[in-house]
Amino acid sequence: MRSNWFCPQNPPPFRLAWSVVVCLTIGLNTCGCQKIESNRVCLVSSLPRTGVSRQVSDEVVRGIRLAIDEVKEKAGRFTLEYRDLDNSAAASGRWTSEGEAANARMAVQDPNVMAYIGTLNSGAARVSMPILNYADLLMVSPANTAVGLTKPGLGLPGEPNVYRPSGKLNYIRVVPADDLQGPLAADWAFERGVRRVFVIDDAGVYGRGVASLFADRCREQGMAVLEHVSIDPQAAEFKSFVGSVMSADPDLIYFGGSARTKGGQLARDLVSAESEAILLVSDGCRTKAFLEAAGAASLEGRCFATSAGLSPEQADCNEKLLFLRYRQKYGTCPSNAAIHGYEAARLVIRAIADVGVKDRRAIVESAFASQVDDGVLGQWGIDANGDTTLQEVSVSVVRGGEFVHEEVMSTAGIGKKNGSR
Amino acid sequence: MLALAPWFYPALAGGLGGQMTSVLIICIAALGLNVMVGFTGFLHLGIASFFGLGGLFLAILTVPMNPLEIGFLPAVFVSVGLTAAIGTLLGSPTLRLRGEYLAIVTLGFGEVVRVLFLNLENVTGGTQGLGPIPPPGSGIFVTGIDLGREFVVDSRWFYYLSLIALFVVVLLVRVLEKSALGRAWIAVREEPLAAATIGISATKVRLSAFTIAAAIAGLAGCLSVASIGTTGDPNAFGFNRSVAILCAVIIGGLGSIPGTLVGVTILFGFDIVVIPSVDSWMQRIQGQVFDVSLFTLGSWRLALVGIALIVVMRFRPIGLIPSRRFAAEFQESKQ
Amino acid sequence: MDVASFLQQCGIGITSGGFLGLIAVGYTLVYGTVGLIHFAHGDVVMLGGCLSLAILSFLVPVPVDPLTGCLVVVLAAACSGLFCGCLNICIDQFVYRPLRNAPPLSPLVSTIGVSFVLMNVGLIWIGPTDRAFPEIFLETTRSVGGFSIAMADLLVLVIVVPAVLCLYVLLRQTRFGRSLRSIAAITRVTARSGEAGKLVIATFFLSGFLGGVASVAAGVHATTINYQMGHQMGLYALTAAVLGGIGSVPGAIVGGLIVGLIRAISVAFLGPRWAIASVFLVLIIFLAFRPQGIFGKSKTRGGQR
Amino acid sequence: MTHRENTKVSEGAVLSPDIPLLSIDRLTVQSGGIPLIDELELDVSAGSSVAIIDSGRGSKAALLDAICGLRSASSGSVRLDGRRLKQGFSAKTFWGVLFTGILVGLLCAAAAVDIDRLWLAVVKRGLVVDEPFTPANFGRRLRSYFRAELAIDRLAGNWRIVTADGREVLAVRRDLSEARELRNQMQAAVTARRTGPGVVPDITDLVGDANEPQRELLLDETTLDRLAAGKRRIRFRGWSAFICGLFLGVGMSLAIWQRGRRSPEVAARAGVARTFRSPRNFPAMTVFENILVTVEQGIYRKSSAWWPHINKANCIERTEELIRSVGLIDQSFSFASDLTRYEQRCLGIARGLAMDPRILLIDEPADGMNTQQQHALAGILKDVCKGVLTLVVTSAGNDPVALICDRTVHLSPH
Repeated sequence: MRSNWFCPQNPPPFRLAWSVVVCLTIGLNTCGCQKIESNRVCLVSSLPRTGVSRQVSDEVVRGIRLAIDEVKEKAGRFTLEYRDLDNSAAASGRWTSEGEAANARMAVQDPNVMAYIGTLNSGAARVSMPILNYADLLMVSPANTAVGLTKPGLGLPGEPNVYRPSGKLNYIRVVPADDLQGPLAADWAFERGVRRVFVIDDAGVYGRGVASLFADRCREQGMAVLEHVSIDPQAAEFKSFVGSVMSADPDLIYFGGSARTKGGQLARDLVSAESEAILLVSDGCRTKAFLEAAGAASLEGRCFATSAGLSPEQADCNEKLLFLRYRQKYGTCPSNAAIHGYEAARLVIRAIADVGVKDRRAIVESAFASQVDDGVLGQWGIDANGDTTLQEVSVSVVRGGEFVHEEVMSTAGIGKKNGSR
Repeated sequence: MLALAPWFYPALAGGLGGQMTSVLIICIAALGLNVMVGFTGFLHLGIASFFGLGGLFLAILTVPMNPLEIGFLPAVFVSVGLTAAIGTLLGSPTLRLRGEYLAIVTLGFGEVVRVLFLNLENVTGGTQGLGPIPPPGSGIFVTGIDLGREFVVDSRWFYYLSLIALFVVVLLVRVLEKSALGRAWIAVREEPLAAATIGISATKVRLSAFTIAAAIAGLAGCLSVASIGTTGDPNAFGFNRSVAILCAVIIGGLGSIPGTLVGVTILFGFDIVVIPSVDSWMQRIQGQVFDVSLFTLGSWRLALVGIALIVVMRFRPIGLIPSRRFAAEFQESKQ
Repeated sequence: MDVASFLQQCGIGITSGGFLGLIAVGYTLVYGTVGLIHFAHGDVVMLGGCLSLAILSFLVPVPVDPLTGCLVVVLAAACSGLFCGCLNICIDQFVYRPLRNAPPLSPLVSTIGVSFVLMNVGLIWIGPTDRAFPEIFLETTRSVGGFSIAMADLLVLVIVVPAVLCLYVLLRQTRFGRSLRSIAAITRVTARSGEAGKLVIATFFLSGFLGGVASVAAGVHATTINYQMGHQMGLYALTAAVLGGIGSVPGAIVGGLIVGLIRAISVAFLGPRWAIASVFLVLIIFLAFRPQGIFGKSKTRGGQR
Repeated sequence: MTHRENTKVSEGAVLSPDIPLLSIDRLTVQSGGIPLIDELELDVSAGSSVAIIDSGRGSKAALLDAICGLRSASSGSVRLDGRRLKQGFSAKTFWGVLFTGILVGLLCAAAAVDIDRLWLAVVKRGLVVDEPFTPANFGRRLRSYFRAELAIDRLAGNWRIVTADGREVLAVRRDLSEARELRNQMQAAVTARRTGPGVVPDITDLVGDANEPQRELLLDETTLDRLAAGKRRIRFRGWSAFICGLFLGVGMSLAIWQRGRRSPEVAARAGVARTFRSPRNFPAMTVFENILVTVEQGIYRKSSAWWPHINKANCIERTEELIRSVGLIDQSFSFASDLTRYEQRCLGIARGLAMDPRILLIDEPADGMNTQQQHALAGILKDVCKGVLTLVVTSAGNDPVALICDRTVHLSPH
């Protein structure tokens, strides 16, 4: 009696609360194809499907669907089922680690899932790699470029083994890592006679990585790196910051980052401050969104972008099968994102078809062994770390409101320069 | 019954379990916020920053990138303690402020913490976050199976862990509410003047609530970070998260524990669990259609959540399961 | 950093502070009358920006000479001002009015809900990425003396200064303004009771209108807008309102200028990434010394709640 | 201003000649320039009871507010036992202020020396060149950071020679030993430059010639000077930031303390209890809780312990006793908001008593009561407080409650 003098509320609502939780549990257990089906194979992709990255991830998904479409949803004796998972949340329009981890666990626990295509952001990959690795599930990334994910001794201490708790490898990426793009961009700038560079990045994994690699290569080349600054990707505009850039008076301004992290805004402010310096951006900015935000007209002929592999515009749109199909399906040329998605999906489908049994380990191995000859990006394979053997970087310039292919750089150059020092 | 549910539904072992886990974890954080907003009646817009701080400390203490790799449990205790300490330090100068001003200060603190997360890259890992965090059971082998592997691969383990933590926190909060301290909180909320004239120092009382809220949120942060395996993108600890948790608490019913649980379950269950599963379901029925730009709930998430908030507040302004105290107070204020 | 560039930073700070102040006035007016922190205000402003983007890119596809530019922009400002005002009124009538005598925190949740909805509308309207404001002037900068003034900043002044003057006249000279100030001075109970309903509507319209005007200024200043812009500027403006003492209109303007200055200077000295943090740190320290803001009235009777 | 006083000798009245319990000295309270109370003089001796009678509303409440610290007087003073109801600058305050100051100072210093870079230099770099994380190494790296010595860092296979804070990259080498050697040379050069004239090592191989500047790094004079100045700069930054932070923190905490000095809590701790005319009970608490919370606070107030132990049973005893004494035993578990006006007032008085204060200020107990309720209240006050504790009652006229007091004071602004 006395006990409830102190608190005049009564417990029943508790049962209500718990029962709500339970109802959710029961109501939602139906999702995810749980029963093992002998001739069906699930293929999941985990990309940010809402918010700022929507455009890019849409293109990746188009590529994947195209690849599946090509083989009429058949991989060997299996029928393919593709599930396009979202790893972003409503509140913040960007990828969330919760979403990524949940997707990875879903894939791991579903016996039909044989491959996991993702992720778009290297940060997200850091979340799902250990989970998938424990379960030996093949993970193919169409967009991760952070060096540490695969290459031993290049990233943070302990990378990449911290992502491989089981000791085996299961992660493949079809896009070259930053340690290709950054240095090659520097070489390109050097050959153009640039001597004073101002390096800017978006404080992200990708941007920071590629920018510092670019800066280091510049120093090796003997160019003067005036400053290396990180911008705040949340800021609305960079007027005052651009002022300090101008006062340094560089020949070339390098931006490591993407259109999602205010690359366009930065370019716009730089131009409106009437800087004569040429602008060189990494492949994250090689998108329509970037041009829209920056105002393509103002960048005409003075903004260059590097991108891994051969650039799509180089091969004109009717040459390759992919371009044909993509054209007739979506009316535009596929962007790099779409192409990488397509390649990733093709790699996976082949691996599954070759193995022919639902054995995750075997599929991983055959994927590692695979060798692509008729790739859209040229000929390439997978090396021991799970990296693509692709070694070209193509530089393109803004002309007529879009990126036009300029030239191809290749690591042969790096080898030569190293020899000379 | 709830505890047994996962065994019956193997789907919980997969993504769904992970999503449910994060809902439970947010329930914990929301209970912490409820101590501040519900009991002492002060608007607190920065709870997510404490959530993040707890997780960050855990990560710093455990990840293999850092030299000091102490075990999971001690790390949890240390980081909860640190979070509480930071809460006290922030609270002591600011808690004399009036309602709106305090709200803005907490908001500002949240933003400052987020910016620190983003900018102190060497400490926090910047946007990429710190990780992977070794799971609780790593290295412990029970009958040949590595517990760590189980924790990582099968989300049911963390589901249980957070369920237990939730029960503990619920009990703690109930005990506090019935204690002398709890009565002091409610006195300050209901009649600040009278509370002051009977010698309750509003600042001290609020400070205690603030600290406890910080500690609980820190615990939630630890669990979330551990279950995800990395601290992830610091922007997840920003204003949006704080506000979402606050909304959950308010639509649940201020000052009532079951209300908070229901609020979080509805709001975050909707956002984290329902929408993704509905989307994947819609994809499966539209599997043949190859056009990617088909209608997904995902692109309308924000609007749906917003409308849900508006509607609930329109028809249940005092929340879904208000505490009897709060209802009575509302009656009082009406006449 | 030499004097010229420092002055330039101050100029940028003042221009950005100008429209931050206008938005802050929106917060402060609504708070003064119905005692509500109108979290959706920033997103209303964002929608106004979307509208003005549409208008401008329709009217000036190619850069024009300064005079026409100014006229067009003022026109756009007026349009989006009206739009935001009406939007604000609708929000108030349909969402907030039913909650006039609900417990204090419930309307707050509705404002957050509204802001989510508006943000999503913006997302559908202009898409997830940044959208560029059209170039309005042929010459982007004009160098006066040592340092160059961006035409955009001049344009911002062209928009903001008259708005502030009109606001001053409105609040000082008209009956509406006097009754508004009286309400802000007395408790808000009068505003809740039906007889002041008209006043509340007028307030919401005014705050919305100022927001819309400010949105154009913001767009011209930042030269791009995106659907999360509202959230960002909302935070700054709310800070400005609180710094100036929430409920006082001149306080909001002054607070806006201060916030803008802090922001620009911290960007110049500490780098762009520390802008938000430094603004909020200054706020926290300032409130420790003067808890009621610059122009805020301190409550005599034990000031809780 | 005149006070018409008529003291009537009533039985049991304690007329104490020594210093009065409550003494009000030339108290003036204004609201918006209008004086509510003007130069009021009033002494209340311990155990006596005073009725303050005034027809107007504001001034009585203002007086009580001024006494219990809800409203600050524009001039004059209120003393309890000759002590002002103000928080003094105790040792506790001092240590608190100092602690805050040092804390803020440390934060500022951390920001100034860039805690992030410090972490990089002390923790991360050790792992890069994988040396064990021992206290010795830790200390060494810490020192070298504050000496602004050059360090070796790695990025994607390149070994880079960087300044201690890693901001400036001086050279990039492909293998570690080469980098180490180069770093040592450069460090030697920098130290030599710092320590000024003395043995200057041959640094010509560091200063590449201008004709072929591309490959070899340039460590020209200005760079050398900058690096040499590094130590002084970082120390200066750290200390100056610490000092500024110290002052800032002390200033902040002093300002806050100053604001909190004259607050109702202080008065309450000193033993001044007060009831309100609109009885400010805790509406959503039961009568029982209303009194219980007050009782507990009373105990907290009295005990000097940091975390005083509360004997629950005693609290409940006392609470029930109080409830009985004001005759609310039947309503003890109903919410305060459900009580009638009379009962609420009783509850208010009971709460006042529950603090067992030294002096109890009751604001217009008779207001809005019919006569027998007034008599009932008078009765309660009489047998509960009379002679036991000091009582100040305000009222609008000579109602029964006012009549039980030893003397009445009319404050009438003319």
